[in-house]
Amino acid sequence: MAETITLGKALNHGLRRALENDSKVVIMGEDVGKLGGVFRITDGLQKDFGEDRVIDTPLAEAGIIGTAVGLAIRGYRPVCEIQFDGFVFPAYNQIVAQVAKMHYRSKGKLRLPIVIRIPYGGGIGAVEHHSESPEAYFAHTPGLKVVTCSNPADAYWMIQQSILSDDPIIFFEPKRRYWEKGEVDLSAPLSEAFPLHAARVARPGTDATVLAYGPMVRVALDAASAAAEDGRNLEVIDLRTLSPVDYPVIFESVRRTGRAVVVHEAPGNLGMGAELAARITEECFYSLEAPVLRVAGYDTPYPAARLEEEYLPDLDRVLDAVDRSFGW
Amino acid sequence: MAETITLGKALNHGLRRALENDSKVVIMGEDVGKLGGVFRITDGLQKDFGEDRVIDTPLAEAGIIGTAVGLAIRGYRPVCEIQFDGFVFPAYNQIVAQVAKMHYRSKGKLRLPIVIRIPYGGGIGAVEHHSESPEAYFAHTPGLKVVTCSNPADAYWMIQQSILSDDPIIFFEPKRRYWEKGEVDLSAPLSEAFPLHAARVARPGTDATVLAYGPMVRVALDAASAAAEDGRNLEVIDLRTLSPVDYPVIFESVRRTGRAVVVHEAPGNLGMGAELAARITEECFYSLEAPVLRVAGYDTPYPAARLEEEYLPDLDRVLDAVDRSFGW
Amino acid sequence: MAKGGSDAGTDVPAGGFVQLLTPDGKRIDSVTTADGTTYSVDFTDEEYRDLYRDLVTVRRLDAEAVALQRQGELGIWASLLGQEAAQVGSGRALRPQDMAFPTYREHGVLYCRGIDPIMPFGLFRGVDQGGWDPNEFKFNTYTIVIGAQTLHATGYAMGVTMDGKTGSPDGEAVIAYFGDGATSQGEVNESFVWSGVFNAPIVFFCQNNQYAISEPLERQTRVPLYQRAGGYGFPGIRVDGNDVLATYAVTRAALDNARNGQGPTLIEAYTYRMGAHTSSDDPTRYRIASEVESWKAKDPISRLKAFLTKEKIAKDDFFTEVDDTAKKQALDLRERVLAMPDPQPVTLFDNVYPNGSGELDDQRRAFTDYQASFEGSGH
Amino acid sequence: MAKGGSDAGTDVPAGGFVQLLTPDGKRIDSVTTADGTTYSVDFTDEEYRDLYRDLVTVRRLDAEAVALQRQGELGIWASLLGQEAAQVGSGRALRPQDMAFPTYREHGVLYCRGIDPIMPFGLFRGVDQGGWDPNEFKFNTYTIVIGAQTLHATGYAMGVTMDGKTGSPDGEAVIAYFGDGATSQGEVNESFVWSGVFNAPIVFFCQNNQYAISEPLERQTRVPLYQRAGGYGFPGIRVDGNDVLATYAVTRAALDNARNGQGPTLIEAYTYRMGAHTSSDDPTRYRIASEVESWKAKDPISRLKAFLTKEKIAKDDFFTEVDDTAKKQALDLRERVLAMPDPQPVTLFDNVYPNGSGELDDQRRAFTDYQASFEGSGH
Ligand SMILES: Cc1ncc(C[n+]2csc(CCOP(=O)(O)OP(=O)(O)O)c2C)c(N)n1
Ligand SMILES: Cc1ncc(C[n+]2csc(CCOP(=O)(O)OP(=O)(O)O)c2C)c(N)n1
Ligand SMILES: [Mg+2]
Ligand SMILES: [Mg+2]
Repeated sequence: MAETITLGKALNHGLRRALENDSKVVIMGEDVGKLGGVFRITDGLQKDFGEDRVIDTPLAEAGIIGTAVGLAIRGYRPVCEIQFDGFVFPAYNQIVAQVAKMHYRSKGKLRLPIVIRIPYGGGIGAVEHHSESPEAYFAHTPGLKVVTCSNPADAYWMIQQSILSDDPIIFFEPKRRYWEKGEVDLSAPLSEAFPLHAARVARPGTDATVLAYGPMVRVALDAASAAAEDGRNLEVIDLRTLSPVDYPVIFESVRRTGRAVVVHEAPGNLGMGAELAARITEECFYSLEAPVLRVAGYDTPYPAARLEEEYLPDLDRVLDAVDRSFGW
Repeated sequence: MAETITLGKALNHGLRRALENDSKVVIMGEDVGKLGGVFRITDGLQKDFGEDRVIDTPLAEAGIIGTAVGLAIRGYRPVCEIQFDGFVFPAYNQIVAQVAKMHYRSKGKLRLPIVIRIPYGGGIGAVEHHSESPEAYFAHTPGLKVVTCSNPADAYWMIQQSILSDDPIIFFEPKRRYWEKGEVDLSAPLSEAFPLHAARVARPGTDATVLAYGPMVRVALDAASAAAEDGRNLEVIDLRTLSPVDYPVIFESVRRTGRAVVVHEAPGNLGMGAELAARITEECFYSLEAPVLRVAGYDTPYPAARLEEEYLPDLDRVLDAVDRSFGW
Repeated sequence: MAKGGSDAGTDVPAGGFVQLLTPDGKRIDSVTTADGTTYSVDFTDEEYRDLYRDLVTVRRLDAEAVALQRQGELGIWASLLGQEAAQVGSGRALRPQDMAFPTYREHGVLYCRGIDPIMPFGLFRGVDQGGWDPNEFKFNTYTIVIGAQTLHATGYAMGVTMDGKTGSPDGEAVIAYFGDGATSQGEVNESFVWSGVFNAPIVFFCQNNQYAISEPLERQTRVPLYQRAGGYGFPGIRVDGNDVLATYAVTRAALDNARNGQGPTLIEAYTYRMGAHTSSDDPTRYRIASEVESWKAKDPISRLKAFLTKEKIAKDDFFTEVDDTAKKQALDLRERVLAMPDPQPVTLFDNVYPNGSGELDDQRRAFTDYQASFEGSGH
Repeated sequence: MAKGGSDAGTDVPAGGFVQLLTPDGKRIDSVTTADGTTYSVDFTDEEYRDLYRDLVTVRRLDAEAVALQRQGELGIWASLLGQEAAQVGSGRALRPQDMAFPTYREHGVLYCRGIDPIMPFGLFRGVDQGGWDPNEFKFNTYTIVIGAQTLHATGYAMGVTMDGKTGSPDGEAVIAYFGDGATSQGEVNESFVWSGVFNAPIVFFCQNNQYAISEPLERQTRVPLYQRAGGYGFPGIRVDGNDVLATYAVTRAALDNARNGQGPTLIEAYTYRMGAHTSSDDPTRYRIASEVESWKAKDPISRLKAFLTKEKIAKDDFFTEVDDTAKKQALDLRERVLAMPDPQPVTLFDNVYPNGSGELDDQRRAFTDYQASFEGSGH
């Protein structure tokens, strides 16, 4: 019995189910208790599971991740909430030097099943530090896995799969999509869900491949619909997993279409689009009709809210890139 | 009157000259005083310029960068030493959220002429956290400029140019090259030095372009010499500036050679090679005989010392990539 | 720690605080703390009235901002309601040469620095991110990342010492503002370490408004915050943050100690956030009405008004005039906020680097051409 | 804070410390601190001899490691010379169920946990990065990033409480080791915040060996480190870290408080790093010989030996046997270190992710093929 719920609510359901299924799962972060988080993703969970399972922490991100490491050593499965993308950096040292490395350091004898939830991306008219897309900082770090969801169903399943995984996972949530609705079958078995580390063709097409993830998937799909009206049949791939990237799906598509455009909000320079372009070119060199083009945030700090519309990739910029690809 | 000195000594001379020329220049870091830093780069400077100009700080990297910001607001030009690459992360929040953004935040009214020196890279048989190459984490951050030197002369001039610049600059020092010697004209005027944000053709060639920086330039040059014996004439470009990258020099070269190989120690995934490959392909699409190939560290945490020889790019791996490029 | 006036009564937290004006408007001549320091104020009637005007004005301007946000003219607003005395008391204690490092809530301190109150509105409206010169106003840009500014303030204070600007009554001092939640951030504690080691001329001014968004103080500490200082080698003191007189006296003394070369002080201004954390917050989810009520009784403005009335320092006509003037300022502010122009799109590429970047110039050019391609296209 | 034995004499730092065995080998029955806690030990002669054996053994094994490094068999070594009493005293105070979080210097604690002393040598030889299971040995992998482990220890201790393993004499306690320099790291101070707020069953054991590489204590603090704890709401105490008896007594008491549910304690073990920071360091650049000399007089081993001799608890033959046995262990250790195999190149791809990664498998395959391409090529 599928329900129509928002992406935020889907995450809330997924977290609840994870708390129900495994008493070792604990949620920790700033304001995740009574308030239910500033986005209400943990709404009601402390009331139902208690203050030991849903922990309001001191205001210290390094502390959140550092103590999560200790809890994981103790046998817990911490799910940490970072309140906004721009506030993960105090924890960066614990994430890249400890979370990412302890399994390797211990020759595999230690596992840190930690999930770090980060609401990311712009488009909500916020002040500085509340609209960033830091995914590349983590995807460039061996030892971490990085995933992101673009719709309610994926949100519901991917958060549960991430908590179930023994890998440390950075879970990016497209905050501006928290309120978008979609169908989710809340009672389906987790085992039947689409695999966590797999990309999905969100819209099959033949003429060009548009690669997007998180908040930009909707933009890519809208662009594809618009392009269809001009008789261009775009294939849209939702990456879902940013580290590792599910390349086989991508290569197969680009070999068919001969053109690829990558879309993300993060600054273009050294963003996910760089690696995707490099890998696609290595693997599909003779299939490419044009270089892989990138539609990304500009290489500036995230600007003031009243400039973000110009800063963020949108339907027009995606279509423009597609045009340039065809014009090559 | 050019002298033959090590890269480490060249940095020491450059810092000394900066301290002499501007009383606002201060050096701060762990053990930079009496000890002269663990690599002796600041050797003798505290003795000659005093404890207010060369400051032994508490053991706190966020504190080093955070107080440097305050000193810069006050009108000083702090040169911060991070003891090893792997220990910059406690300061990451101050660097990406403050140092990189305050000029933008203040609409250009505030300038933070801060230089952050980071000895980086492997090859010295060290323990964990002492051999990393985190340059991409900074190059992906708008508002920061990132440079790295590969030889004593560049070390001497680039550190002075960086201190003179009003941009916040991450200055990466190839620690395994600290003891390599080269000629430096210590008394030449700074104004005549090769520009800071420019790449340099380290060895002209015609058949393929090898892009390297910092510790890998020597490896690339050795590979070029070896290739020459097999009749292959490689052009080696020393990037010197990683953000922004000096692309015109690179595009001109690749358009001529039709082949490019990027070499760096950092993990390949989302490393500098990714952006270089993407940009080169965008700009030189029809000139490329083969995809841009990358020789980089593997996507694992930096391994134990006795494995680093296999982990690090070396002459053979560069030649292998060149072969693959020609075999495409 | 002084218990404040003998009849300060039930509003005094365990551990006490310095209080010179009780909630019911009774002035205490002087308070001597355990370490023997005596605090008192001797203001002229004029000065008392000015302080009252400050309190009323910053509250009125804040209320206008709250309204502007509700009407969609600001993206968000962080209200200072309830913290007027902490901000006016400390703000007025600053001398012209002193430097302040605010969070995102110090609108009252900004006002006391003589700065046009519209200055931070660009940030909250979303047309810029601050955009002022910290050195021009001796007031740093608002810092949103919790605690980061305490290290900036410490470094700046180290610079003051290096410039030889301490050790005399006309020396310079620095004040760093932060909240109770911020005391848990590693960087804030590092700023304590550094200030102690370098004997920096700094005052750490912590507005303990009892909450970090939804989290009550006990999620940050189980002992009073002012006690944090001792372990770093400098004094900590708690003051009634709803008492503008005590806040002024304690802050002025700490700043003068700093400028005289006696190093840092941590001040915990014990107060309460009467409104929501920001306009995005819903405090009913995490605190009960009766708690808010109990703090209403400690209101910083009504207690000063009661004192001024009782002591016949001011009469109704004065209070009315102050309200009217504040209202005029608020309406003027509103008009100017509504008139704030949106930034030109291309400006998003400005001021990334003092020396610019060729790469970025190319992106700016491409952006301009792209924008131009829509001209007349109805976009 | 107790001044220790009446004739503890000049070796007592300002602020005092708990001492039960003076440098000249005089045992003090008990010491009562300002807060009324009394510390004493009642060891059997056997136990005293065992402690002596521990001290001599860990020093001898350390000396062997220093030699191995000089001979190029280790890439680097962090010597514990001078800190034997701090490590043996605290290490022996641990109960089997307790969990320890070391830095990179706690070889003596490791030994007292009953762990084969060769365990950390892989890290220093460069054949691995630790490679042991923290839970198997109740001893976390060495942490090189200063301070990071204090948060891990705090989180682990929170887990102990959540598991209901506190509040009784057979409860579990956690000990976090760190140095004087580490006290400046934000993360260490955050671990104090968290431990206070969550009343975690943890003992923060700070070996103040007076230096952070070249930087003397005054670069980290201007007041004694043990005083840091008060501001976070838990007790801090300083002990003579060269006195194995006092260190044992103070640590045991703190651990038992933790396991009984009374929360955290900060212990400052006042000691001295007799050797270089690591084999890469040259201490002559930053400290004078006379300082090192003055600390020789406070040697942890000679004072226990003096006591054992005076009290006729042990005779020369015992001391000789202990030295001989330690030497045998050292030589055995040396042989096994020399026999450590180098890792297989391809193992650098192992254990990056518990669930593996297809991308990485491809890289492993390419690497293997590439390696194979050299077979017989003389490479
Ligand atoms: C590093 C960081 N983490 C999280 C946040 C989100 N945040 C904004 S304000 C706030 C609470 C701050 O509480 P406090 O320090 O008491 O200051 P107050 O808002 O009460 O004045 C939080 C968690 C942030 N801005 N920075
Ligand atoms: C975050 C970080 N910064 C710098 C270093 C380099 N480093 C290694 S040991 C050390 C000094 C540590 O001093 P202390 O905490 O007193 O411990 P000790 O070595 O004296 O036992 C430093 C600066 C590090 N390992 N980690
Ligand atoms: Mg607060
Ligand atoms: Mg030390």
